[in-house]
Amino acid sequence: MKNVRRPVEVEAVVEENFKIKTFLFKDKLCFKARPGQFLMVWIVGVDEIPLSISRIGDLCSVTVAKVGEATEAMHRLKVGDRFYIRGPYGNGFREGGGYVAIVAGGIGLAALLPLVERLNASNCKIDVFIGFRSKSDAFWVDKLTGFINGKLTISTDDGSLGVKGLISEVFRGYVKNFKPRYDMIYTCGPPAMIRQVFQDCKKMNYKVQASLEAYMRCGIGICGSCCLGPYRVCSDGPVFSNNQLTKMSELGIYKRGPDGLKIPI
Amino acid sequence: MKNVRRPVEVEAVVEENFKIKTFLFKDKLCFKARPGQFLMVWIVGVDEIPLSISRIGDLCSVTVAKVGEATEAMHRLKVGDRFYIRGPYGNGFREGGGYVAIVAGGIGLAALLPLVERLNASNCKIDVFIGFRSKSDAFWVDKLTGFINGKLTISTDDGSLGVKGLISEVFRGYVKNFKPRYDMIYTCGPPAMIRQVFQDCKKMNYKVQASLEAYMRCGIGICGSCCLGPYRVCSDGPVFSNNQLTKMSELGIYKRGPDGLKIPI
Amino acid sequence: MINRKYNGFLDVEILNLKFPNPLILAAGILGLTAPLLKRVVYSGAGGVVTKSIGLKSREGYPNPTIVDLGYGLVNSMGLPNPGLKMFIEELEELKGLKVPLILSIYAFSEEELMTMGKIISKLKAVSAVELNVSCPHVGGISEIGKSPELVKSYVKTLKDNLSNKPIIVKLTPNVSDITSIAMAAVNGGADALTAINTVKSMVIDIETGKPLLAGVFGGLSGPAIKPIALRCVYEITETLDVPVFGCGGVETARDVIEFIMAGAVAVQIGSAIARRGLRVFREISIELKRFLELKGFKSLEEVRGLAHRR
Amino acid sequence: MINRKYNGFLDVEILNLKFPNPLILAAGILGLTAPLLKRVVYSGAGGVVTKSIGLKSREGYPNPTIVDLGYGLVNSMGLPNPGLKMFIEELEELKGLKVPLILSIYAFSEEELMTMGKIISKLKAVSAVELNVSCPHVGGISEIGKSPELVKSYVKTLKDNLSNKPIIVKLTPNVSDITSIAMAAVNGGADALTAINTVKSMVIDIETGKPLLAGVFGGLSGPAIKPIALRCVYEITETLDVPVFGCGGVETARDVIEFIMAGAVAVQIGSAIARRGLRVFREISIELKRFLELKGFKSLEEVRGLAHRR
Ligand SMILES: Cc1cc2nc3c(=O)[nH]c(=O)nc-3n(C[C@H](O)[C@H](O)[C@H](O)COP(=O)(O)OP(=O)(O)OC[C@H]3O[C@@H](n4cnc5c(N)ncnc54)[C@H](O)[C@@H]3O)c2cc1C
Ligand SMILES: Cc1cc2nc3c(=O)[nH]c(=O)nc-3n(C[C@H](O)[C@H](O)[C@H](O)COP(=O)(O)OP(=O)(O)OC[C@H]3O[C@@H](n4cnc5c(N)ncnc54)[C@H](O)[C@@H]3O)c2cc1C
Ligand SMILES: Cc1cc2nc3c(=O)[nH]c(=O)nc-3n(C[C@H](O)[C@H](O)[C@H](O)COP(=O)(O)O)c2cc1C
Ligand SMILES: Cc1cc2nc3c(=O)[nH]c(=O)nc-3n(C[C@H](O)[C@H](O)[C@H](O)COP(=O)(O)O)c2cc1C
Ligand code: FES
Ligand code: FES
Repeated sequence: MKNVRRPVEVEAVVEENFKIKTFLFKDKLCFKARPGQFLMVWIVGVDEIPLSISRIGDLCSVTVAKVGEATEAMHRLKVGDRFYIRGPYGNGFREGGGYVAIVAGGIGLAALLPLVERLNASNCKIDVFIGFRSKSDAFWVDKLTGFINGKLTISTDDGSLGVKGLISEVFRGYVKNFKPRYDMIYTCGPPAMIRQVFQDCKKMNYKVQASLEAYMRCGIGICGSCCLGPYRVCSDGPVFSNNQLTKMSELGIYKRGPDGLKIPI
Repeated sequence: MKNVRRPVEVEAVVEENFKIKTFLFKDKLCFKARPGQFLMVWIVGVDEIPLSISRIGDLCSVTVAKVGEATEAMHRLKVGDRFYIRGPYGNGFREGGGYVAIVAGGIGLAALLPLVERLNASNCKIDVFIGFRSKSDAFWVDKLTGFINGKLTISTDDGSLGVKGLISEVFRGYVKNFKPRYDMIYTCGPPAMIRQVFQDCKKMNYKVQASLEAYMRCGIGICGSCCLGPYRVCSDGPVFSNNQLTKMSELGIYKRGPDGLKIPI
Repeated sequence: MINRKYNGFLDVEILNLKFPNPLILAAGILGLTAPLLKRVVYSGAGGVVTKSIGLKSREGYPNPTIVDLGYGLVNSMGLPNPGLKMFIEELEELKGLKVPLILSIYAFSEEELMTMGKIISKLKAVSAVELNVSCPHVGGISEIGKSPELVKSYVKTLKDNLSNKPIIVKLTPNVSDITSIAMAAVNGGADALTAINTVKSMVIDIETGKPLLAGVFGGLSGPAIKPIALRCVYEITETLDVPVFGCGGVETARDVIEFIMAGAVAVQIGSAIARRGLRVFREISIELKRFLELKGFKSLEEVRGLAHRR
Repeated sequence: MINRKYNGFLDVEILNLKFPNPLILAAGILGLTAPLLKRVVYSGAGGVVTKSIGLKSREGYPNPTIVDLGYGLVNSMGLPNPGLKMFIEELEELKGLKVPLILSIYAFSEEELMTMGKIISKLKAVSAVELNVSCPHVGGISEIGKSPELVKSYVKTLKDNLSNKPIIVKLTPNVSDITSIAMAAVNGGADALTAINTVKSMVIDIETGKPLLAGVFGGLSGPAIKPIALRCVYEITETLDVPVFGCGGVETARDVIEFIMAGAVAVQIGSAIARRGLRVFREISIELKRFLELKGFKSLEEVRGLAHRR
C-alpha cells in the first residue's frame, strides 16, 4: 500500500551544486511512478516533506535543495543511511507528442527531468528554458543538453551564466518574437514565475501544465493544508492545466502557512 | 467475503417427509463449495444455526429436519422468502477413488448427498447404508437409487422399511460377513452411530471420514463452542478422519451445551 | 424536529436548516478555505463543517501527522488554523452558500469561548456552530469533553454569547458513558450533537521504536471506528430526543443507512474522502436513493431510529 | 520484575512465571476445554488464558453472536461458561501444562468473588488469575471496570481470598482515563494488568433495520482496535511500573514489537486465530526471532518500553 511509510536505503548521493543533492534509492512503487509525481519523505525525528521524484527507474531519486531544517537533515544522509517514503502521490504530467517547451526555475527542474526523458524517448521536439539565480546555482545543464533536440535557453538573475534576467521574461520575449507552435508548455518553479509564464501562455493560447507547491501534511487529500484555489495540490495536482490555473487567483501572490494564514510571496 | 452474512431468496421448497424440508437458493460461494461443508444460516429474530449444504450447483440447498425453534422457523419459509447465510465453512470431505461405503443416519444424509453425487460422477463403486427411525422418516431413497451402482441397504428401528435395527449394526454385520475391501467409509449421523461405525471400521482397518456435529457460534474457529476432543468442529472439521476420531474419547458419550456443560448422549 | 420534503427524497431539515442531502463534510477535512469548501458543496455535500477554529491561530503539530492503516487513519494534526479573525475572511466569501455552513470551533477557556461567541453572532454566513470538545490529541480540549460539568458549562457560556445560531456539540467516544456527556451538553443548551470525534490511539514505528506521530497520540477515524460510532449514536438516541449527526467511518450508502437506523438525523463524512475522493458525496447520494427506492421507503425519516424498535 | 534467559531468545519471566514466548492465548478464545487448551499450547502459545468463568454457569446470548467486518470482529458471546465448579474438571486435566495457565474469571458481586477466590486457591493447575471486569456486552461486568472504586474493591476482595496466586486485572478501553482504573487495580492488589478487552460497539443489519447481534451491543476486536490498545498500554506504562499484557489486534510479529515497545511485557492473541489459524503462535515466534536477530536485539527486554524514551 503506497500510503504505508517504507524505509529506503541511500544507494548513492550526487552533489549537484553547493546546495542541491540527489539521493538515489530503490523502490518498487517509485519504479512505476509517472513524471511529476512526488513522495512524502520522512526524516525520522525531524519532519516529513514533499519531494518530487527526480528519476524513475531501477534506481529512483529525489533531488533536494537545502532550504531549512528537513532539507538540511537530508543533506547529512550518506550512502547506506535510510529515510522513509510514502507515495508516489499526485497526478503527474500528461505526456503528449509534438513540440513542447519546458520552463523551469531552479529546483523546479527536479519534477521536470523524468518528464523530459520520457518526452525525448517519444521523439518530441523539446525547447528548454531554465533559470537560475546565479552560475553557482545551476545544475543538470549537461544532462539537459544530452536529452533535448530543441533549443536550450539558460538565464541567471545576475547574468553569470546564459542570458541575464528572469527566465519567465526570457521565455516571454522568445514566444512573442518567434511565435513557436508549442503543443504544450510544462513548467515548474517559483510560484511568481509560474504565474507569469501562465499569463503569457494564455495570451499565446498555449496549453500549460504547471507543477505547483503548497504546504503539505496528509498527502492524500483530506487535511486541506495544501489548498490552492478550489484545489488540493497533493491530490488534485500537483500538476494543473489552464482551466484550473485560471481559478487560482492567489497563485504567485500569496501561499498558506501550516496554520492556514496567507503569506505574501 | 464468505464471513459476511448475505441474504438469499428461497427459490423452491421440497417437502422430503413430514419433518424434513429442502430449501433451494442461488449463491455464488455455495456454487464453489465442497461436499461436506456447511453454512451458518441466520433466521432473523430467531437464531443462527449450522446446516450442511445438501446440494451444490446453480441451485444450492439446505435440508432441514424440524427439531426446535430455529428449524421450525425455517420450515415456515415459503418461496420468495429470504434467509441469511455465511460460509461455506469447514473442510468438507476428501474425495478418493475406488470402492467406498456411505453410512448415514437420518438427516446426516444431507451432508453426504453432494458427496455421493461427486463420487458417482467419478465412477466410484458406492455401497450405501442408511438408517431411519421409521418408514415415515425415510427420504431420498429414490435419489440414492439413481446415484449408486453398489448396494443400497436401508434399516429402520421398527422394521417398517428395510431391515429392522440400527444401521450401525447392519453395517457391522455386513462387513464382518463379507469383508468388503472398502477404500473409504464416509459417515454422518447421530454421534452414537458414528462412534459405533468408527470402532467397527478401526477393527476392519478401514479409513473413515466422519462428519460431526457440535454446538456452534462463530463458525470461524475462535469461540471454542464447538470443541470435540482437541478439535474445533467448525474449522478443524466438520469432517474428521481416523487419527482425529481416535482422540475424541467423548464422541457419542457426551456433547457440550451452549454453556460448555457436558450433556450425556 | 425534522421535516422532510418527499420530492428530493434525501433532503432533511434539522435545526430549521435545510440540507439537500444528509451527507455533510466532517470538521477538519479540507475545511480551511472558502474556495475548497465551495468545491465540496459543488461535489454534492448536503452541508459542510469547517476546520475547527480557535480564537488564536495555531500551527498544529509538525509532520508526520497522519498514518493510513488501511482500515482507518490515525491523525494528529493538532488543530492547525488561522484563528477566528483571519478565518472571517473565508466566511465572508462563503455567504450565500447553497447548503448550511457549520462553523467548528474550539476554545481552551470559557473566556475565549465568550469572545468567540460574540464575534460569531455577527457572522451571516454561519448557519450553526459545532463546538469541538473532543479532539483527542490536543491537551486542554479532550479534557473538556470528558467532564459533564465542563461540557455543560462551556456549552452554556457559548449559548449565552451566541445569538440566533444553533449549537451542535461534538462528542468524544473516549469516555465511560457518552450518554451522560450528551445529556450535559443538552442541559447546557446544545441544540444537536455530533457523535463521534476520533478515538484516542497510537502508532509506533518499529524501526526506530518511537511513536510515529510527532504529536505522540492521534485520533483513529475511518472504517475501524464505525461500529463504535454506531453504538454511541444508538446509546445517545436511546435516551435523549436530540438530533444527532452520526460521524465515523461512513464510506458507503450502507454505512449511512446504518447510522440513520441507529438514530442519526444525518451523517458527517471525513476519512472516506481519502479513499473515494470528493465524488463520495454524489456517489453515496445516488446509492442512497437507490436503496430507499428498492426497499420502498419514501424518506430517510422512515428509516430513522428503526434499530430502536423491538 | 522481568527476567530473561537469552538462550531461548523469546522466553519471558513475568510474576515468577516462565513463558517460553510472549504470545499468550487471550481470554474467551477457545479456552473452554482442556483438550483444546492443550492443543493451543502444542501449537506454540507461550501461555494460555481460559474462557472467563463465573461462579454459576451461563448460556450466553443466542446467535448470531459474531460479526466479521474484515478489519475486526464484533462479538457478543455473553460470557457462556459452565461455571467454576464444573470447569474444575477441565483444570484438573490441565495439571502439568508446560506453560502458565491463567484462569480468567468474572463475578457479579464481591460475595461471588470471595467464594471463587477460596475455591481457586486450591487449584494446583492455575498459575495466575485474570479478573475480567471489562466485558462490554454483559451488564454488571463492564460497570465494574469503569469505576476505580469498584475495581479497587473487587481486586482487594479477590486478593484477600486468593492465596499464592498472582492477580492480573483485564481493563476495558471504554473509559475516560484508563490510567486511573489501572492505578485503582494496582492499589487493590493487582500484580499485573491486561490491556485491553474489546471496544463497545454495534452493528446494524440494514435489511431488517435491527441490531444484528442478538445481544444488541458487542465488543470490537482485531486490527481495528490495535492503535487503541497500543495507546492504552503506553498510557498505563508511562505512569505505572506494573507488568502489562498487551492485547488487541495482534496479528503479526510487527504488532508484537509495537506492543513491547509501547511497554507491554507480553501480548495476548485472540481474533487473529480466525484469520491465521492456530499456527499463528509458531509463525509469529519465528518472525519475532528473525526481527530481533536482524535488528541486533539480544532479548525482548531490550525492546520493551522503547517508545517511552525520548
Ligand atoms: C509537490 C512538491 C514537490 C516538491 N519537490 C521538491 C523537490 O523535488 N526538491 C526540493 O528541494 N524541494 C521540493 N519541494 C519543496 C520542499 O518540500 C521544501 O523545500 C521542504 O519542505 C522544506 O523543508 P525544510 O524543513 O528544509 O524547510 P523549512 O525551513 O521548514 O521551510 C522552507 C520552505 O519549505 C516549505 N515547507 C516546509 N515544510 C513543508 C511541507 N510539509 N510541505 C510543503 N512545503 C513545506 C515552507 O513552507 C517554506 O516555504 C516540493 C514541494 C512540493 C509541495
Ligand atoms: C456442521 C453441522 C451441520 C449440520 N447440518 C444439518 C443439516 O444439514 N440439516 C439439519 O436439519 N440439521 C443440521 N445440523 C443440526 C442443526 O444445526 C440443528 O438441528 C439446529 O441447530 C437445531 O436448532 P433448533 O433451534 O431448531 O433446535 P433447538 O431446540 O435449539 O436444539 C435442538 C438441537 O440442535 C442443537 N443446536 C441448537 N443450536 C445449535 C447450534 N448453533 N449449533 C449446533 N447445534 C445446535 C442443540 O444442541 C440441540 O441438540 C447440523 C449441525 C452441524 C454442527
Ligand atoms: C485529518 C483529520 C483532521 C480532523 N480535524 C478535526 C477538527 O479540526 N475538528 C474536529 O472536530 N474533528 C476533526 N477530525 C475528526 C473528524 O471530523 C471525524 O470526527 C472523524 O474523522 C471520524 O469521521 P471519519 O471516520 O468519517 O473520518 C479530523 C479528522 C481527520 C482525519
Ligand atoms: C469470541 C470472543 C470471545 C471473547 N471472550 C472473552 C472472555 O470470555 N473474557 C475476556 O476477558 N475477554 C474475552 N474476549 C476478548 C479477548 O480476550 C481480547 O481482549 C480481545 O478480543 C482483543 O484481542 P484480539 O484483537 O486479539 O482479539 C473475547 C473476544 C472474542 C473475539
Ligand atoms: S496535504 Fe492534506 S489535503 Fe493535501
Ligand atoms: S463455532 Fe466457534 S470455534 Fe467453532
